[in-house]
Amino acid sequence: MTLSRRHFVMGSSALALAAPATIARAQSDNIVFASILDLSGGLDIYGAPMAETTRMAIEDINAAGGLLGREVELKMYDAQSTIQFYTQFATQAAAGDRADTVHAGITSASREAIRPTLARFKTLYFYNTQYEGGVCDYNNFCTGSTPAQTVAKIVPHAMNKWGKKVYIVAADYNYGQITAQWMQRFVAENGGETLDVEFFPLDVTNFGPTINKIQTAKPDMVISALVGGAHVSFYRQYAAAGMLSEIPIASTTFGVGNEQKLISAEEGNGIMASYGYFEGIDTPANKDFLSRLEAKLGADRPVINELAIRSYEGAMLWAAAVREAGTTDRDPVIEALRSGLSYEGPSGAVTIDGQTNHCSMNVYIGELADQEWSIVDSFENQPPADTQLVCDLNQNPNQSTFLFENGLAAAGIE
Amino acid sequence: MDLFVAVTFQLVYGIANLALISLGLAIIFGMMRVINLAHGEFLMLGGYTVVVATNAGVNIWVAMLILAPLVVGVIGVIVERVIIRWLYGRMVDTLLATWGLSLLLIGLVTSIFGASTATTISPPLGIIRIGDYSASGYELFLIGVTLVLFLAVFATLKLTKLGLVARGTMQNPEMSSALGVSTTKIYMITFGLGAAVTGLAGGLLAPVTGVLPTIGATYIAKAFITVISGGSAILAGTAAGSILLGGINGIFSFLTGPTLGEVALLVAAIILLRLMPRGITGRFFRKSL
Amino acid sequence: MTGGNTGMRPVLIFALIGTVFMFGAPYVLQLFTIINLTTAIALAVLALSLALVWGFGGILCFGQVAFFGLGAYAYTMGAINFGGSTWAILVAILVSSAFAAILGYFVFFGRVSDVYLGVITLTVTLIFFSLIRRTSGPEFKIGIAQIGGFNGVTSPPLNLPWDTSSFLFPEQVFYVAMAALILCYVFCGWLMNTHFGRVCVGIRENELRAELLGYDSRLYKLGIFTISAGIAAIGGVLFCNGVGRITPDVFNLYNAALTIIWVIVGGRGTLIGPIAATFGLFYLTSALGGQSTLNNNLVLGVILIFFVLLVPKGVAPTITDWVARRRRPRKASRRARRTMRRDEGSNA
Amino acid sequence: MKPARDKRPVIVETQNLAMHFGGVRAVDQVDFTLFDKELRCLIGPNGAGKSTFFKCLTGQLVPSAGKVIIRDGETTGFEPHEIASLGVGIKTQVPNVFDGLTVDENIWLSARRWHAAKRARAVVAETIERLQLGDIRREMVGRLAHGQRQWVELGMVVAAEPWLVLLDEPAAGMTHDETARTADLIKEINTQAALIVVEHDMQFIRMISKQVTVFHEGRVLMEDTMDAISKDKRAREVYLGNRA
Repeated sequence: MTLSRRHFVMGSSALALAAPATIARAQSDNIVFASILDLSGGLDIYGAPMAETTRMAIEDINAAGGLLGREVELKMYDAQSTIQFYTQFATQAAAGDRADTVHAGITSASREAIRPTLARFKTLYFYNTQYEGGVCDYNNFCTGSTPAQTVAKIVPHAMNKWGKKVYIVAADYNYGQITAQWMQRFVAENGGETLDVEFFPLDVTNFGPTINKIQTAKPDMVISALVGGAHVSFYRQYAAAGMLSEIPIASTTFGVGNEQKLISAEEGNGIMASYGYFEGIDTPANKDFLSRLEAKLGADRPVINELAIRSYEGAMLWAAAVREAGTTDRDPVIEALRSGLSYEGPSGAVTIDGQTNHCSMNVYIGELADQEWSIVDSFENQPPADTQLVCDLNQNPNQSTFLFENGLAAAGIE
Repeated sequence: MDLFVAVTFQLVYGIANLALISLGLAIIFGMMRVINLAHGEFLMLGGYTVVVATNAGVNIWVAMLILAPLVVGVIGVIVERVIIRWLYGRMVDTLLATWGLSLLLIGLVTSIFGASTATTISPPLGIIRIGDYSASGYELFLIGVTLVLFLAVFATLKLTKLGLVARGTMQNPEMSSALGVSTTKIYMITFGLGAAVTGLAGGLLAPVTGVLPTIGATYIAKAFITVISGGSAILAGTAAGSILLGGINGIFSFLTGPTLGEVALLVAAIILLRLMPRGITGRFFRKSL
Repeated sequence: MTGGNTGMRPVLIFALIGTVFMFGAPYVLQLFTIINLTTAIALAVLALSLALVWGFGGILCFGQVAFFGLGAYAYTMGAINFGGSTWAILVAILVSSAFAAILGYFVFFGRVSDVYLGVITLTVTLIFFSLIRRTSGPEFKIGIAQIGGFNGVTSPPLNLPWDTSSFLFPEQVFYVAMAALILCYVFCGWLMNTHFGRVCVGIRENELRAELLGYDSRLYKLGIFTISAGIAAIGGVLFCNGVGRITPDVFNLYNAALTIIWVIVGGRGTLIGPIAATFGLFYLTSALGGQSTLNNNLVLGVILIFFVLLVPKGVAPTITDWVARRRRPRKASRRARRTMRRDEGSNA
Repeated sequence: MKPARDKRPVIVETQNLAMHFGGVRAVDQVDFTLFDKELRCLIGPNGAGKSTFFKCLTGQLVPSAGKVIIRDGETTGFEPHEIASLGVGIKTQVPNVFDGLTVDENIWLSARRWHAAKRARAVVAETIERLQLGDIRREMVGRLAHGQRQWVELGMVVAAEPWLVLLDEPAAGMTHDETARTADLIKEINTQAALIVVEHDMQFIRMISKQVTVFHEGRVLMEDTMDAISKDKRAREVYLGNRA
């Protein structure tokens, strides 16, 4: 093959956006808001509620007259639980739809697949999922809670209530491992002892051997960072072995996919969890949000969890920034966001932390009773302390890395 | 000592679990030389039957032991009539068609019930104590059911006409037509029976693992590997495959953790198939059922 | 199923069409389409590799994605360590082929056949899936490259040969990908017209007869298995460039299934069929991703069942047969003459 | 071992060859000798063990005991391709052809095993001529009649230019004319190569045979000319009895 060198644009910063002259302009004068989520395949359990609240956010914005006098158009893509579709739809959204913002991604893998694409096309990116923390990217706003926000609160709360000896079970992948590391750290900081940490592949459904091990170790409590549909079996089998009444469970992952509805009341009663949102938050904003959602989707609406609420609030944060900046251009909007923009939503006040492009938020601790979370404690305005340890975008605005990609130790955290 | 008993119990349960999820696949494979890749989804449908039925107020035992096998068995017969019967003798094509069926069923159930379904069923039996340890009474029940199921299939194969044909087919796939029975009917019954056993297993496991449209994927690879490792003898093959693979998985899981347990299972299956390309019962226990 | 000896002429015609497309597409299609096409092309190379080993070699490899993924990982690890992509591409092809050679030795010399071979290759794929998913953390690395576990690892982009400072942009990778696809396609077409290729087809048709003619079928199977793994690895290199990242998901059951679907839809025993089917189904799945009325699994499942039941030969052979049936009565003599010429040419 | 009646070198020899399936002794302690350029027919009733014996020679079965020696080397347990690679042409009972390929391609695959591309093409042309397959050379073998498929397989055997040919029921399913032509072909092959022919059809054997070996219950009952065998009482009892 002979290819003239003219076709290859050299250098690492120059953008080749201008190369082919045939890029279509955006089809209309609408502001384009793109969403890419897994609405089918193994991850749709998370994606489906996020899609509902995203739709509701766009409807709310348009009902309030749109932005800057223009209507906001929602382009929604189903990545089908496949990473390659994230890259593909991100490219399509950024270069094809000329989206003004892209709200996308559930797993960290999906986020990492699209982050470089959107950075390259200078398209503003929101990641509205709770995750292991550590993204340090000027173009990327992470609105979900990170382990230091939730684990830091639930560990002392649970240890005060149940005792100092802890057994950790976690999903065997990046998120589970990093969360388990934070759990160990906060257990130690609060004077407790971690008896054992055990990791499980995401498709394990038989937890019998582990339940034996827990019985051997006799901890005061089990902390779980198990994730996904298969791991729900743990809670069932744990309860079936009569363990739930003997050794209680705390978790920062149980409930991410509304697991409390997948097990029966007896199997879940007493499980403690910590998130940035529970439906039971007693504020007018939250009640109004839920009643409007119910009016829209009917009584069998999905249970709203942190993933779903951040999808709504992330869209609202962006809308607020556009109003403040008076434009949808990326740079002014980013500046508006980073100036410490705050949005008072169903979960309380959510404030952008300019150092990390993450959010300070309220953190709640809930206990499960009859498949419903009841809030037992809450903490206002918790900063993303873990990411703050390693990331400072005020100092290095050009940074665009995922610092916890290889675990905490690689990022210099012990 | 208590620990030993508790661990052994878990080991036996792991083996029974593997045997339970594999048996339906083995029946269809052993008698018809059809590898049903929608097996995982048949299990899933069994689970959904139980959930839907109990939510509608049906007694959980009725739902698990009667409705689940019945519903999935009927679905199996329909599938056999509509898809499988056109493809006999084309092993690879049946494999592909059932793969398509698997995707279709996942999509269908997701469309009807949504990505996650509220399930309120829980294991209906109490707890058994082993000294300091405890285990679920329901797990003991499942071990028992697995044994009973094997005995029932054994009796069917030994005492009925269907069993006669089945044994003929296992010895010599071409022979069944020579026996002068309607193979069409026998195949339809077999597929339905295999599906029913699978539905029963899915229904029984629903309280243990929960029910999701995509849950089948968790089972299919394991069941598939167990049956192929076991070879074409339905009962002996499934039992041998489950004991070997389930045993290895259980022991490694306890000693090193579940990840290496899974890997050990897969590696054992590969080595086994290299040494015995026709499975355990292709080499040993050839004349068994 | 058609014979293997179709001559080089159709291969070269399709290669020419591909070349025209390669240089013409950037002037017709939008930028994002060009960028996204790289992924489709990478998958087409994967489909081509399975078309070779299954359609022509008769070896049902359920785990073709294992070689594809292994190639992608080897490329990524290599490119990070070497700081450039040139050697990494070679490493990817070598690693994948070498692994296939070892696995192939294991199964073919153990006379594992048919569906059992399918199970073993699928199992190997699932082992990769399980093992790589748990490799997050700093202790899992090859050289200076972290394997990255479930989240995967960012793949460095291609650079100009031996010029590690000149990275290619995604729209430029399109040219590389398209050229690679065309070259692989021509290579496979040529291979099937060699003595080796014809023996492979002979083994597919009747293994015992090939043995009785004095061909060691194990060696030929091993050969085509290894070659197809190398081609799959090239696909893997392009894939991780198209996506910008490689994750263990590449080894999952869904992807393994999809590869089989492409080949069965396109047709076993042809090379262009599976390539065309990949592009077609890629377009379809992308289009399905932009809507939410129909569940995607549902659509894919229906397609697969439809083809197995009603178009079991696949699209390309069915079209060829149909054309042949329509032409035969009138143009029989012309066809015979052409066949003769073709045979003379390809035997030379 | 039987005393050599011939000065020609022995090219196939079995010693105490046995093949057991479970409890059944399909072949039992067979000592067998074939000389260079000899044409030998193996006969016997169904289940006499001749086909099993044949498969032990071709490597399709690994004998339970005993030895097979072809030319100077022991070939017990060889794979079929290893036997064929010695220059042995083999035709099996069921026509074993490449159904999805044309007649040309079938024969080419055989010729090309032994010759470079150019010579192989010449051999294909010669073989097609010799077996009068010219009219069907472009047809898919799978679409041909049974007799034609048999001929294609014979063509493959011939194209390899073997020095030893093993044929299992070459005339099965052929018309009368085809059988006669096959007999002629076998005689023609016999000018270049030794043959072992397993056959049922007595008429056919009479057309070609010189020396015949009779199998009975896994053993060699006797070995003689066809005429002598037709007159032998034992042979008539076990096999010819009501037919000859």
